[in-house]
Amino acid sequence: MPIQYYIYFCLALFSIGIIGVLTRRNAIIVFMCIELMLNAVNLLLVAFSKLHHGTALAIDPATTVGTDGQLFVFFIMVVAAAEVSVGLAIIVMMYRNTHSVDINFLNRLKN
Amino acid sequence: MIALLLILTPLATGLLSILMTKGGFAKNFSLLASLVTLVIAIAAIQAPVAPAFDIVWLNNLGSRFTLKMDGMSKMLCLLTAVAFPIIFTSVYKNTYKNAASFFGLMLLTQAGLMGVFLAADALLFYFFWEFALIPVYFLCSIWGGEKRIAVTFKFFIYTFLGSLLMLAGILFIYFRTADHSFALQSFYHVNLSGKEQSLIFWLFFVAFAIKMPIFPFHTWQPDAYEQAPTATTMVLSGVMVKMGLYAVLRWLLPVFPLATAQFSNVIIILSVIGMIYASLIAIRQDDIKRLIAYSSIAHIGLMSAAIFSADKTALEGVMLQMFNHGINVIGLWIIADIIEQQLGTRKMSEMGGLAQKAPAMAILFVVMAFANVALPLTNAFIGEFLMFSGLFRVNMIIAAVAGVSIILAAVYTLNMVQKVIYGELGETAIKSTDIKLNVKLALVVIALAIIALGIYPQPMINLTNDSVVGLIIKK
Amino acid sequence: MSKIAFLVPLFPLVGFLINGLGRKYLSKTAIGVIGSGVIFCSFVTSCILFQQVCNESCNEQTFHAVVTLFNFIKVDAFTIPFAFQIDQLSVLFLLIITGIGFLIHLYSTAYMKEEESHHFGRYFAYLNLFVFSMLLLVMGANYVIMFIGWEGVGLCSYLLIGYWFKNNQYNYAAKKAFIMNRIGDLGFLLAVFWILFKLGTVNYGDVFSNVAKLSAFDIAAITMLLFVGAMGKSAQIPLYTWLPDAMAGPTPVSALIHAATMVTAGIYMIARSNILFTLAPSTQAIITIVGLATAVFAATIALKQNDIKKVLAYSTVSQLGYMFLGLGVGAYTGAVFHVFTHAFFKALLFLGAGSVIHAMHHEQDIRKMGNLKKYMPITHITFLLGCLAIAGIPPFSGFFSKDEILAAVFTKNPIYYYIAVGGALMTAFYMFRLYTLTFLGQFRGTSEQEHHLHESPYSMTIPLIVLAILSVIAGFIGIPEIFAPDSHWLEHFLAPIFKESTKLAAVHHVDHSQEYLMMGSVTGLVILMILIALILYKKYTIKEDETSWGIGKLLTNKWYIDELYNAIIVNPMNAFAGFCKNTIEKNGIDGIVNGVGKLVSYSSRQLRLLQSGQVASYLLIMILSIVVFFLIWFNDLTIIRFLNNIF
Amino acid sequence: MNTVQILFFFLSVLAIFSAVMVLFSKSPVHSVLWLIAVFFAISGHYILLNAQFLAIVNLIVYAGAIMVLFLFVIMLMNLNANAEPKKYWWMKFAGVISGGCFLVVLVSLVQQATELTGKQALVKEGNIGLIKNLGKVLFSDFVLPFEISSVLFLSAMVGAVVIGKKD
Amino acid sequence: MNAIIFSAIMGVVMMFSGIITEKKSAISFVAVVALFILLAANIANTYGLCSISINTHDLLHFSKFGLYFNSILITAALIFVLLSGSAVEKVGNYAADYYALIFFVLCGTSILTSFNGLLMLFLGIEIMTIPLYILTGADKKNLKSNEASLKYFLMGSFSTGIMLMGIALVYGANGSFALTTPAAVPNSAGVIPVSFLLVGGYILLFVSMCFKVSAAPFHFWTPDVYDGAPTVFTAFMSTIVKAAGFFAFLVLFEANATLLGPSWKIMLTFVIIATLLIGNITAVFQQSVKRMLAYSSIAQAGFMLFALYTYNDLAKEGILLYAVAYCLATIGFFAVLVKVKDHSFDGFNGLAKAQPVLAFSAVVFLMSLAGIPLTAGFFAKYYMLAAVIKSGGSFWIVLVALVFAAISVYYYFKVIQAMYFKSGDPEIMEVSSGYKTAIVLVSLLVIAIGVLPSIVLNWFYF
Repeated sequence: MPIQYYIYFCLALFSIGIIGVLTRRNAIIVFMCIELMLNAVNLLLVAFSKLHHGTALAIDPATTVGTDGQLFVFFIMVVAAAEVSVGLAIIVMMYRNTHSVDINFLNRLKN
Repeated sequence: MIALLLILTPLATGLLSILMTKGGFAKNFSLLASLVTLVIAIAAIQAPVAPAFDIVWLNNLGSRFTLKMDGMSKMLCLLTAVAFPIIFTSVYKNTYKNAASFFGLMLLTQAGLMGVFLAADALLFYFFWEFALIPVYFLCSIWGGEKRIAVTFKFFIYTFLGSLLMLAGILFIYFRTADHSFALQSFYHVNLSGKEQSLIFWLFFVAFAIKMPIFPFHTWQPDAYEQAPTATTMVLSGVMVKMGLYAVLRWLLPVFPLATAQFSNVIIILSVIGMIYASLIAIRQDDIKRLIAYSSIAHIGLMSAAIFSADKTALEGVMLQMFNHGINVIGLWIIADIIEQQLGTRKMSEMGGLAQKAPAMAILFVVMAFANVALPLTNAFIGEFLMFSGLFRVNMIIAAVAGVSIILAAVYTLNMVQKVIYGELGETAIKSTDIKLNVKLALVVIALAIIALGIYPQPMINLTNDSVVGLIIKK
Repeated sequence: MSKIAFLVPLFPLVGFLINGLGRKYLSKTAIGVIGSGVIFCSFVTSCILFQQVCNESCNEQTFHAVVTLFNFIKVDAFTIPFAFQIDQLSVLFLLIITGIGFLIHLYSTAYMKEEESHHFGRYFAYLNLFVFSMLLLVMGANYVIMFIGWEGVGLCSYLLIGYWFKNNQYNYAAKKAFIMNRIGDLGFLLAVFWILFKLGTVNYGDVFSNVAKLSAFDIAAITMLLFVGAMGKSAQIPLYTWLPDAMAGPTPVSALIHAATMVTAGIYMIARSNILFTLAPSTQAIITIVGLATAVFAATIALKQNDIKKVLAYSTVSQLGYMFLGLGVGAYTGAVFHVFTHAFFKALLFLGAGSVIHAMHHEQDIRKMGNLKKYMPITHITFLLGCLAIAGIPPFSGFFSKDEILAAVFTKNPIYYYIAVGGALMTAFYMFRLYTLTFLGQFRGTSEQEHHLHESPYSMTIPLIVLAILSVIAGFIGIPEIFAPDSHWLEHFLAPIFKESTKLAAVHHVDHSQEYLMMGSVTGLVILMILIALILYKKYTIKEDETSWGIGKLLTNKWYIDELYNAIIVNPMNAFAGFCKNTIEKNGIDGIVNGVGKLVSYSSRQLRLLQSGQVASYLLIMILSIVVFFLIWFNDLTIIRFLNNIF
Repeated sequence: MNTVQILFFFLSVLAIFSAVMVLFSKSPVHSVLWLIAVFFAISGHYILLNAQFLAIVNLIVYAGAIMVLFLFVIMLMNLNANAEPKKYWWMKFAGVISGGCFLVVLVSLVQQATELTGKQALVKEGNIGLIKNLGKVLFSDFVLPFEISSVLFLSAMVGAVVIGKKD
Repeated sequence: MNAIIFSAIMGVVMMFSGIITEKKSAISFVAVVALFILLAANIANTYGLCSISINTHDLLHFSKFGLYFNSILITAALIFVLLSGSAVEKVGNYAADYYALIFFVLCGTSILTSFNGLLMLFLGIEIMTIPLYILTGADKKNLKSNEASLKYFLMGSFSTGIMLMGIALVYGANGSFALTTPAAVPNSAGVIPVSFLLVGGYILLFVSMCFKVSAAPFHFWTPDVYDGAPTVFTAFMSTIVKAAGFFAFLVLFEANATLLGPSWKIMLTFVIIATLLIGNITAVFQQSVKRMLAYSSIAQAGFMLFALYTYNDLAKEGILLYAVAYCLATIGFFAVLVKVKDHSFDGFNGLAKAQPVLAFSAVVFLMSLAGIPLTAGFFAKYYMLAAVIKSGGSFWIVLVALVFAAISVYYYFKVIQAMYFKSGDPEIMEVSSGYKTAIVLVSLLVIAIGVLPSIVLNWFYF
């Protein structure tokens, strides 16, 4: 597959994630959109990993080039999991105090 | 070593004084300390070899702790050393809340001023330049008048901005010096193109112009002088403005010969406009402190014009006048302070007839006033004579226009004299009494100095001769 | 020789210090004795100096002696020594100053008797200081020392005019005097700078011997500036208005400062610099015109004044005008001669006036006097002699000196001469108007005043008598050639001073018959004017609501010159200063400074709105910034070119 | 167009459609479900790229664990009926525009990237994505980050306790 | 390596200390001891005395500069705990956990001072930030704290997303996560091609790093988060964390700034000016000292960015000095702020009379922040500006920076005005003598560095 396809696709997903972050007001959905962005990155990393693997494979059949890309994705997932646990805890805490997860109401701190 | 002592003595005693708890003791202590400094200063001036001090400091930055004392430094150190005992004496009977801190900060200011006048290293100079400002900021803001905080703040930020610009200029030159050094001599030998000079020149000049202050950078000054505690005002107008003039002479003219030549006319014209302008405003002032402030602006304008005329005679006059104006204006402030204390007002329209109640003060006031208008046989005459004479050589028309300020000076000074001490006894003056012994002492010393230096100024002229020669040769 | 010269100013200085510092502790008598004594000492010393000068100048034509005390200012470019020059001119002035000064001091001891002790001391201190300054002025061997004295006398004049400092009117007069003098002083100072600039020295000897180095323009400019100085000090048009106002001071002060000595400083200075002025014909022309105009103009004002001192003041201005007229036409000796004689008779007149005022309890309006000869015979006689002298009746001193000037003017320009004679006639008229109103006719004051009228004490009358004698005989030192050849002692005496000028431009003498005719006719006319005055005012009675009209009103109000000055100089300046203070300073310059501060705080208030608290808007700006960064990267070269174009 | 391409486009369209539906769903629960659909599509991509380990992990961790967590939280909060008012339409508009700009800029960047022309991502082939190969590298070269990420979990754990515990 | 391992271990130790003892001061004491050990370990590592070495497979690179910088950060943390330990205890019931999180953050900063590759950069930043989300929300009852935490979390995750996209693009171009880019081969026309992916990646990395160091226009989280977070933790976040972020920023772009060509300077200039402008100008009108400090930290970041602008020796020394000066002054001032109950400017009125020692120290810290000579802050700014001038860069940017420095005096001195020139009765928490001694010592240290900056810099070369 031409690598551009993957890039375009991932950028599209990423941008949808961004748009979601910018437009949605529910903190959980915003958070989900961020997860969407991360997933776009993950796919892109895997695609690049395969790109470089393919290039290296033509020279050395036993190459492990590209593994680091996939492992990076693994670490991203690790971090994402940790983030989710913390993030949801924060959202729940917020909800407990204000009974709302609308980020537009987060305006005690401004100016 | 003796040069270092000049800074260390006020610094150490100042810090000590701040830590003291008893205000009365701190007051005596500070007076004594300032007298010790005076003795040291005189010893330094009399020293057969020009005092200097040099020690490693900030080695990797190319800066050293270098103090040097040539004629100009001696003159200004002497002024600084003389001014403080006089000021302390004159305010001896005043009560300050937290007197220990007050006198301590005053001494710290003195240390900073001494440093400015002695430093022969640009970075060190910058440090002392700022160091002198900080205690003054506190002095004005804590012990000043009603609007002290805002006014002092304006003053502080204004001057601080100026000095930051100077810092940029210093850094720029530093990287252009052959040996990457902040030393005065390296700065003197730096080679800058005309274009660079004309940029950096202004960075320095704005800093100094704000400090002096010359038109149109002067607006902080009347407010600050009005609001500051009088003892600090004396330091500000008597000694601190000399920092600007001194800095121009030491750090501007020799480093930027091309730019100086290029812009001297602009600055002279600015200064002369400032002289006339300030004099005119002084004529319309009803507040005695503001009047003195504007009169000071006018005088400084003349000095700045004379400096930029770059004429030898004028420079000699400037150096002399820096000292003279220093003590004269201190004298005027002492009197203004007394008047305000006695009458409870600064409005001249509410005064009058003080001569009947306080003849001694009236006489000393008249002496100061006539020194302010540069009457012959007062010290100011010598300086102004030399300055005008030099200015005249450079440009007759400008000198003539500047000369108008002589007339205006007479107008506003005599206005002040008349409204304050002459006339029928005003309501405010009824309860006033003559000056106390300490004030009298301070004023008499000043008056004697005014007359003595007006009759025989030669020792002072000789003192600064080497600096003038140095400046001219460098040109 | 002249080793004792420094004593001359030293005595008054010592007197000033003693009286000034000890005014609270010394008795009035002590103050009076010290005050007058030091001047007397100076007078004696001056006499010795005079003697020496006489002796030595007979031996040596080029006599002049400079005594250097110390270097006043010594800088690289020039040296100004503190030096005295004792020569014919200065020694003559020394005699006038110390002599008349002494008499006036003596007179003052009585005149000021009523003052409180410390004010009395202050008065004498000022007076001594004045004499000191005046002595510096005439003794100085260079322009700077002269300038010191020049300003010093201005200062003393200021202090003495405002001596009764409770009265603000007096203070205004004092201030006015000082400031007007300062205007002139600026001219003087600029001239000094010019000389210094061109010649590098201000010593008379060096300057005068190096005039060749100066271009014609330089000389013209220097002399014009010097003349501006003289205008201020010697009360010439347009700077004369301070002198009449200066009459606010005690009368002896007016006599000493504003009649006999200080105001003649300008004449002294020009006479001293005669060579410069001789070389500047354009300046001379201006001096002539200014002098003539002042002489006549002041005389016209004097015609309608009612204050005894004001009349004398305008008469002084007028006489000073004659002196300048003399200087203008090159009759330096004549001008100095007139200074000499004028000093006596004007001092006499003022002191006489003082005596009258003293007797009248500070009433100065001549309309309220009359018939004083009955009560004050000595004053009356001496005053009459003074009037005759100033009117120019031979053989009183004024006749000789004035005649000398007039004769010189005639050789220059007959029209000037006729105008000047007109002025002289007016002089005679107003002086005798004054005399008549004061001493003759009916007493028009209050009965209480009349009751207290008395002759003044001896310490006042003795100076009057001495001065009267001098006024009568002083003219004989300068008898015109037509009466006795080679009898003009003063001319011979001063010849060394004016030697160079005489060489360049000798004053032409009119032929004898012409001169006789002129003298005769002028004397006749003067006597006629005196008679008219006597007749007109003999029967004068005070009229209520005495309003004059036309020229009379103009004259009574002194041509409205003060009002004119106020309208065209003082008020506009005040208005402009007010504009500077209230508008330019407050809203302009400080406005900008404060405006910057306000701008910062305004932008602060606006910028913080950016921090809206909304996460979405924060992120939106972030994303847009990223887009901007990419655009920057796409177009970096364009941006750099654009930036280079700007900076 | 071969199978791979068909699959690619199918999965891509599915993913993008689901992603857009995440945004447009009114109900958070629906959003979660659509997001799970995206994850599935992406896992399909992984499989297409022969990254089987990641495909599985993605499903287990993301779709399985994380999304369930999300669902729990949403249900806990009972946010079902939460409808957003249209008040902030301009904000949405600006968000879409700027997101679009971002996309356009990056796409044009990639279009200009000549170094990518003709480059292919290896599809179906290559065995680096297999668990064995990945594990080998992970526990040799990447053991340090692996260990360090334990610190991350530790802090997340502490954090969740600190935040979540009721005082 | 020592620092990473020890900080992780100490974090665990702190977690357990909370179980062992209930006494909060004991926990603080343990934290101080742990920090001393950590510092000793790091210093030992610096001079190779006893360092644990693990084969990091080139994922970490321990440079002397980095280790030294880490020592500074740990020292700053030590001073932070010494001064504000008691305040940490007061935030909530979980003092031990807070300390544990602080140690985990220090673990993250230790990674950031030694990372050698984008993977470790990413992990380091995450390890550093995730505990911070929690610390920000530590004051659970306080809605501001909640809000700050949530905002921080959302925006932080978002910026992580941006950063990861940048990393992915860089990976796509380079084929590895190394910091250095393999030299590009000139194409047939002899022109070295610009890798568009690489540039895009680095721009996104730049953006996300700007976010971390709160450079405008990516600073928006800073004021809100710093304001909302418990004051002690704000002190921690705005100093140690930020300095570590700067270090990472510096290392990341040291080799790669040239990739962006001339646009690098343009972007950086844009960011610097915007940061200085927003930081300084917005701070002017703040009513709360704490929020003012948040903006001031943005302004200070603007100055620190000059190190990136120039990349010469002076800049390196400068960022070191800046970190020291900024951390000391900010931690010191926050330690004072914590003691004052009312965080508005008026809350400081009359502090000089009530607590002269506190007020004096505060003045020193504020002056240092404002860059008044003879305080450490002056030399920090000095080095930055000197670096710019030395590099021959645009002189006008120096002037702009100085104008903003002058403006900064305005808001810093407003606090001094309140303390010294206005009268009032400030509400102050009890101040122990040990605390006073400590804070005076810190302020004297600030002055000492201001007089002789070489005491910091010479260690670097020692």
